[in-house]
Amino acid sequence: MAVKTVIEAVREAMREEMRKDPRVFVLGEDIAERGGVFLATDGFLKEFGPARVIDTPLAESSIAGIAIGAAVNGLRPIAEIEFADFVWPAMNQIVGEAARIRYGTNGTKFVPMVVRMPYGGGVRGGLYHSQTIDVVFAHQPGLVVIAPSTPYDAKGLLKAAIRSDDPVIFLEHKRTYRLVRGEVPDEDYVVTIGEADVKRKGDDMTIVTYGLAVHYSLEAAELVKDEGISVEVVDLRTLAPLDRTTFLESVRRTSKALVVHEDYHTYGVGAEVAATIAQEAFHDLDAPVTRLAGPDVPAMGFAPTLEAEFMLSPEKIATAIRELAAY
Amino acid sequence: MAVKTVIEAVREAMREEMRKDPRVFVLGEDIAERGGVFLATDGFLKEFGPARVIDTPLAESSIAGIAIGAAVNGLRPIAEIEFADFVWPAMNQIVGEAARIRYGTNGTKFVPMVVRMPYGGGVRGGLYHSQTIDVVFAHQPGLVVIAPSTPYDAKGLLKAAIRSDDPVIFLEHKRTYRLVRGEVPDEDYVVTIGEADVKRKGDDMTIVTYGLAVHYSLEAAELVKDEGISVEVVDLRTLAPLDRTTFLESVRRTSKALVVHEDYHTYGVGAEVAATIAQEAFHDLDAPVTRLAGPDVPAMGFAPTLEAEFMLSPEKIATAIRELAAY
Amino acid sequence: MPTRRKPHTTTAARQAGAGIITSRDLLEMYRVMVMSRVLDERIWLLNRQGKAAIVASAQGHEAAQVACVWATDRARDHYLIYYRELTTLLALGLTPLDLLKGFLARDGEPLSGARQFPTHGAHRGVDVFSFSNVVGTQLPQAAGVALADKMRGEAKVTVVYFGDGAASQGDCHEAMNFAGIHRLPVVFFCENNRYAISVPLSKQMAIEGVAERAAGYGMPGVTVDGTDVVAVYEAVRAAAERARNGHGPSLVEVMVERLFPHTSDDDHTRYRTAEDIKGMREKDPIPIMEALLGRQRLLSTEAREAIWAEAKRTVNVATEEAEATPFPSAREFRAHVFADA
Amino acid sequence: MPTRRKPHTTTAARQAGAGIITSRDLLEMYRVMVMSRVLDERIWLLNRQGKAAIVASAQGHEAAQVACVWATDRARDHYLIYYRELTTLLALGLTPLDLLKGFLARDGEPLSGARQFPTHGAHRGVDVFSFSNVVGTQLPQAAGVALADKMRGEAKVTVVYFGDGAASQGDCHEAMNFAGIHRLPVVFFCENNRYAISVPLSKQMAIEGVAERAAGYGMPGVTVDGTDVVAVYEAVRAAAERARNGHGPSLVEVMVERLFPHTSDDDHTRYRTAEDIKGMREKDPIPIMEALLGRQRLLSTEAREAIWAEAKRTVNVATEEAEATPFPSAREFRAHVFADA
Ligand SMILES: Cc1ncc(C[n+]2csc(CCOP(=O)(O)OP(=O)(O)O)c2C)c(N)n1
Ligand SMILES: Cc1ncc(C[n+]2csc(CCOP(=O)(O)OP(=O)(O)O)c2C)c(N)n1
Ligand SMILES: [Mg+2]
Ligand SMILES: [Mg+2]
Repeated sequence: MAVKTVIEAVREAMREEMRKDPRVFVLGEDIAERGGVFLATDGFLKEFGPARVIDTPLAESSIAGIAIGAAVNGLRPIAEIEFADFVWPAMNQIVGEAARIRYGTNGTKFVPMVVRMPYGGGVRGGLYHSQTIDVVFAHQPGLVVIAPSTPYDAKGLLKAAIRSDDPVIFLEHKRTYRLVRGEVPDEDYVVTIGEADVKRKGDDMTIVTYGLAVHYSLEAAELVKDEGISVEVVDLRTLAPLDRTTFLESVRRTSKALVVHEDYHTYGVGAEVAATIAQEAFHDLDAPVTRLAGPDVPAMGFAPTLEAEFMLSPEKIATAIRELAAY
Repeated sequence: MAVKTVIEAVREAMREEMRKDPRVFVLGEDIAERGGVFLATDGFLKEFGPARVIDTPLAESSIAGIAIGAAVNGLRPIAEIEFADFVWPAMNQIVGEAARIRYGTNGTKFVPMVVRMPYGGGVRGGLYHSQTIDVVFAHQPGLVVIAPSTPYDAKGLLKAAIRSDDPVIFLEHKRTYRLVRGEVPDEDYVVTIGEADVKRKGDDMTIVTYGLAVHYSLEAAELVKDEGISVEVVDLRTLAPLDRTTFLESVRRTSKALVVHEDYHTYGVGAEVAATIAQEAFHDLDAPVTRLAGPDVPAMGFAPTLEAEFMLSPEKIATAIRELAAY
Repeated sequence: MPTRRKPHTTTAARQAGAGIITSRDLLEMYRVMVMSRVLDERIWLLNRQGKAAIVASAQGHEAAQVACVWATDRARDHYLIYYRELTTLLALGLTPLDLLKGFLARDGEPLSGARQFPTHGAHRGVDVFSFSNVVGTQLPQAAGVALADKMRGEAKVTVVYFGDGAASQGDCHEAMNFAGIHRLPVVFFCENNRYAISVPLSKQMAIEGVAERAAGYGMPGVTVDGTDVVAVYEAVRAAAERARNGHGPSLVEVMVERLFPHTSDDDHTRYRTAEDIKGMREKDPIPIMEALLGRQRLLSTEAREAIWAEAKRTVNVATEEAEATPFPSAREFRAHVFADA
Repeated sequence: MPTRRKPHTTTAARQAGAGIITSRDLLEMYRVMVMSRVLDERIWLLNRQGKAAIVASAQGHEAAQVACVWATDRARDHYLIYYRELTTLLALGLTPLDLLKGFLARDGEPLSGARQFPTHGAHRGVDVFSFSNVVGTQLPQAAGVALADKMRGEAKVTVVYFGDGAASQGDCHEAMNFAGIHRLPVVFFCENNRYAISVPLSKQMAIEGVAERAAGYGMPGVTVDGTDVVAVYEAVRAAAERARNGHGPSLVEVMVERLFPHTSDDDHTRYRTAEDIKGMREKDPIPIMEALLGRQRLLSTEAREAIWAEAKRTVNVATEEAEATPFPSAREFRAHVFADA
């Protein structure tokens, strides 16, 4: 096992699958000569040639639409949207079309494509390079939505996504790309789609989260450890289909739940998790299910002061933990 | 007061505002000569002329983008999206742009536009003429999202929307258009945006719902009345900003909550309502907050059998009421 | 590349000389057109009886649609159609029963199991795909289908059908641009009937037709008379050859009339003048085809009557069978959300 | 309408003859260009020092940008710009301090209060609007701005700026189409620098330039040399006149070079050849402008040096002041979500 970053894990997952399966190819803006703005496809043009590493025009709707057509016709495209903020023009093709093709053709056609996109804030990205866009996809039945937090999960889940026969939205928190390192096996492996993971064991409460916030939550759990608060951290990993079993099982044991995410509070992913816990673990709860999420303002600001106000942090999470623990 | 249908109320609201304010104009597909596919703008071309009643090309992204530009430059456009299912190509302009312009210009520019769209099922519309698309808008801070259920509310809220200085998504359940009738005052009035409404008083449980499901819920409440179950029905009316006070107040009194909507269950509007109740009314609840929503399948089917399976009905709601009452 | 503004009509003489379409082909095409017309009329009837929820009629488009299929290879090519393609589907081999099951939403409907609107879904035999009601989405998808063929080195053509209305969508621009850059084997087949529901061409574009835009994507664009099977056949044939030989996409715009309102929910007297409605009848492709066959002495009165009688019989039988078929059961309602389901 | 493929360059002689730009204008434009260059260089420095988070350089685009403003009426026209418009903003009257506050994200930044990326937001004085980072969205919005003026009968021009990359977006097509149909007073100003980040023109379009598409929207399209202030001025002037007089939109494509990488996060040696990088230096608009002024004897060596020295002094003072300004307080963080907030 070697220690890798998230972006390395992503790159290796794609490279290995492309080596193994000639149907897999990548398309997107600046992914060929440039190797992607985050270098996710660095070296791919040289290794796989221009037929399988396609620089597209600046036109996201067609990137998704072309990927759908190629997938329906037997290939396995991996489309890169340069930043999640720029996927909005492609919504019609992804949510309107890709999600419904298997269902609407009664199983005759299907769309084995992956749409990768860097998302999330904390990188001085301002209004249009910081967005979290997960719930829009996760709400649409027919789409698989994955949001890994570690290099191990990123690689294993991306490989599973590429091999899946369903359209997969693969969300990579860009702040984790180079910040987060972890062990990644040398041999081939996949992480099963649709399974949450307990990233830290604890007894007093359960944090349910995903993406960058997993790391912040783990740090927060360390911060409060000496205060005698034992926190379990569940990493959802897959947002749709949602693995309810893992977090329910945890909350039933700890009796308290804190749902944490970077995206806006209202109608966010956390609402579904909280509502599920409230309904399914009603009698096990010692306190109301609490949410800590991004503020309901239209976007993350560019100035560092504004960005910090919007973003989560280990400290903010620790404060929420203490409050819930004291309930 | 006269009895009107929902579509008449919508038409009158626009006509009266256009008569009063020369800045108000309508644009969309087939709204001029044709008067709109649902005749919402019937007679407008004749009364207001082609400069204020504009048939656009079939291009939803530009319909929204043009409305934004006109609004920023001092007009008050009302854009019609022919069916909510076709708004996906305009998502970038609405969610990516309109919602963030006031915030991103620090208050210098703003977008007083209304985007109206017929949504919802039960009209044999199949995959692409039945969609409910509310939560995608409601999740985005900066957008006002309205979904009225009665002619009175439709007219009063649409007038308020047209006069509002914020971008408003106005969702009209198309099954209510001609089905639902109700009294509408002859004189000018508005219904305040952001206020839910108790449509029926009751003591044993609170249904929180909106749109067509309000009527189904009221019917269901009648169905169970003789069984001794007294149901309060709260109509959200505005989905964003969400009026939490009204339904919390109700649930605190009835101690049981059933959240009902036509859209998919998972990550739907109901999740936020349920999560809010579970957090804020934790100690008042005698039973877990329950949700009854559309199934997590990609779309409503065309065959009547498939459609009925997807749709809500008074009977389905009555069953859910009985179960919750028995808890 | 030349853009022909004026619809190009082939004379019978020239066509006989070119000899590319046999008499047999012409008669077969006519048979499909008649079947389409008879079926279309039946569906309107079923709609008016409250049995068929919606109809988007192909009447007026029959010649163009049948000729396009004839000019391509249904055994290997891809057809991404839109909702007004009754004749295309018949020409590709679907039966009146298949289609009636769609309009009546009956069990076993082959394209979507009656999950979708009539004529929507995908077929397991011939590669016809009519996925969405959202106008224009098929265009980038077609570029993707063709890209896959090109990557595998398969000499297949992707024909993508769309209306004048769809040409206004951003997706149309993006698809044509990508196909042009990568010289993809696509035939962009635009059925220009001058209306997007009620919106006339003059409010859809500041030019005379969609083909004028082809140059902006580095591909040839032609406009042909869509009531003339030979003209359409030749134009599509040339475009398909070009595509199959690796020379890239083309745009073929056929000028047709939509002889009925947009769908059964529409009333075109609200927005078309009486003159316009009367005038378009002259562009009914069925009598035009009959005149062509008559000039070539390919169709006697008896033969013609026999073809119509046969079509009616077939449609009668199919209607009975479709009406006797139940709606699909809701049991399988959750199937095909994901691969394993 | 003619599409001019080859960039059109005005000779000094012709321009003197036409007499539409005064010597004073030429010198003023030069002064703005120099200020833009000096400021741009300073911002790169601040970026390399870790003080400015991101830079999208206007170097190479200066002549085109200043001439476009000069050819329009900043007292009444609308400017919907994109992110590479430092020179445009200076020409419109923003100060180096205004702009430095943006790059350093300081309190009181006039366009967005440092909520947005540098140069993004809207101004309360001159109507410049640079809302989004999402490439292409400004194009339909510009059509809407122009529609409002047209409805009110105001003789204003909307200038909308975009790159060659943005031309691939569906929104570009939809905007041009609508503007063409309604003959809206829009000048579509395309700064074609042959790259969308790393993607060269040949992978963006199957034609030679964006102006070739204008005909498909029923509007004139011209391509001009974007290092030639007079050529750009004349082309934009003609387009603006046309718009102001109710004759509808035009597309003016200026051929420029992006002399630096896409942004400070980019490294163009990954995708541009050494030859390409070296060659583009010949299209640096500053020496070209200086040569023009020299030929017309409008600029002595001393005058030139004074202009550069003045620009540097201004930028130095502004840098100090900007650096001394605090970041905006997070207190007003929730303001301006809705009207009442
Ligand atoms: C994106 C989208 N917007 C609007 C509609 C509603 N609609 C259905 S068909 C149609 C007109 C299409 O016109 P055209 O492309 O010319 O095809 P035609 O019906 O004339 O054959 C419209 C506006 C739709 N289905 N999809
Ligand atoms: C919709 C969208 N997709 C992708 C991006 C990322 N991106 C930013 S600038 C750019 C290239 C734009 O090129 P062009 O329009 O030619 O302008 P230039 O930078 O060359 O001046 C890209 C791909 C974006 N901002 N928006
Ligand atoms: Mg049409
Ligand atoms: Mg460029």
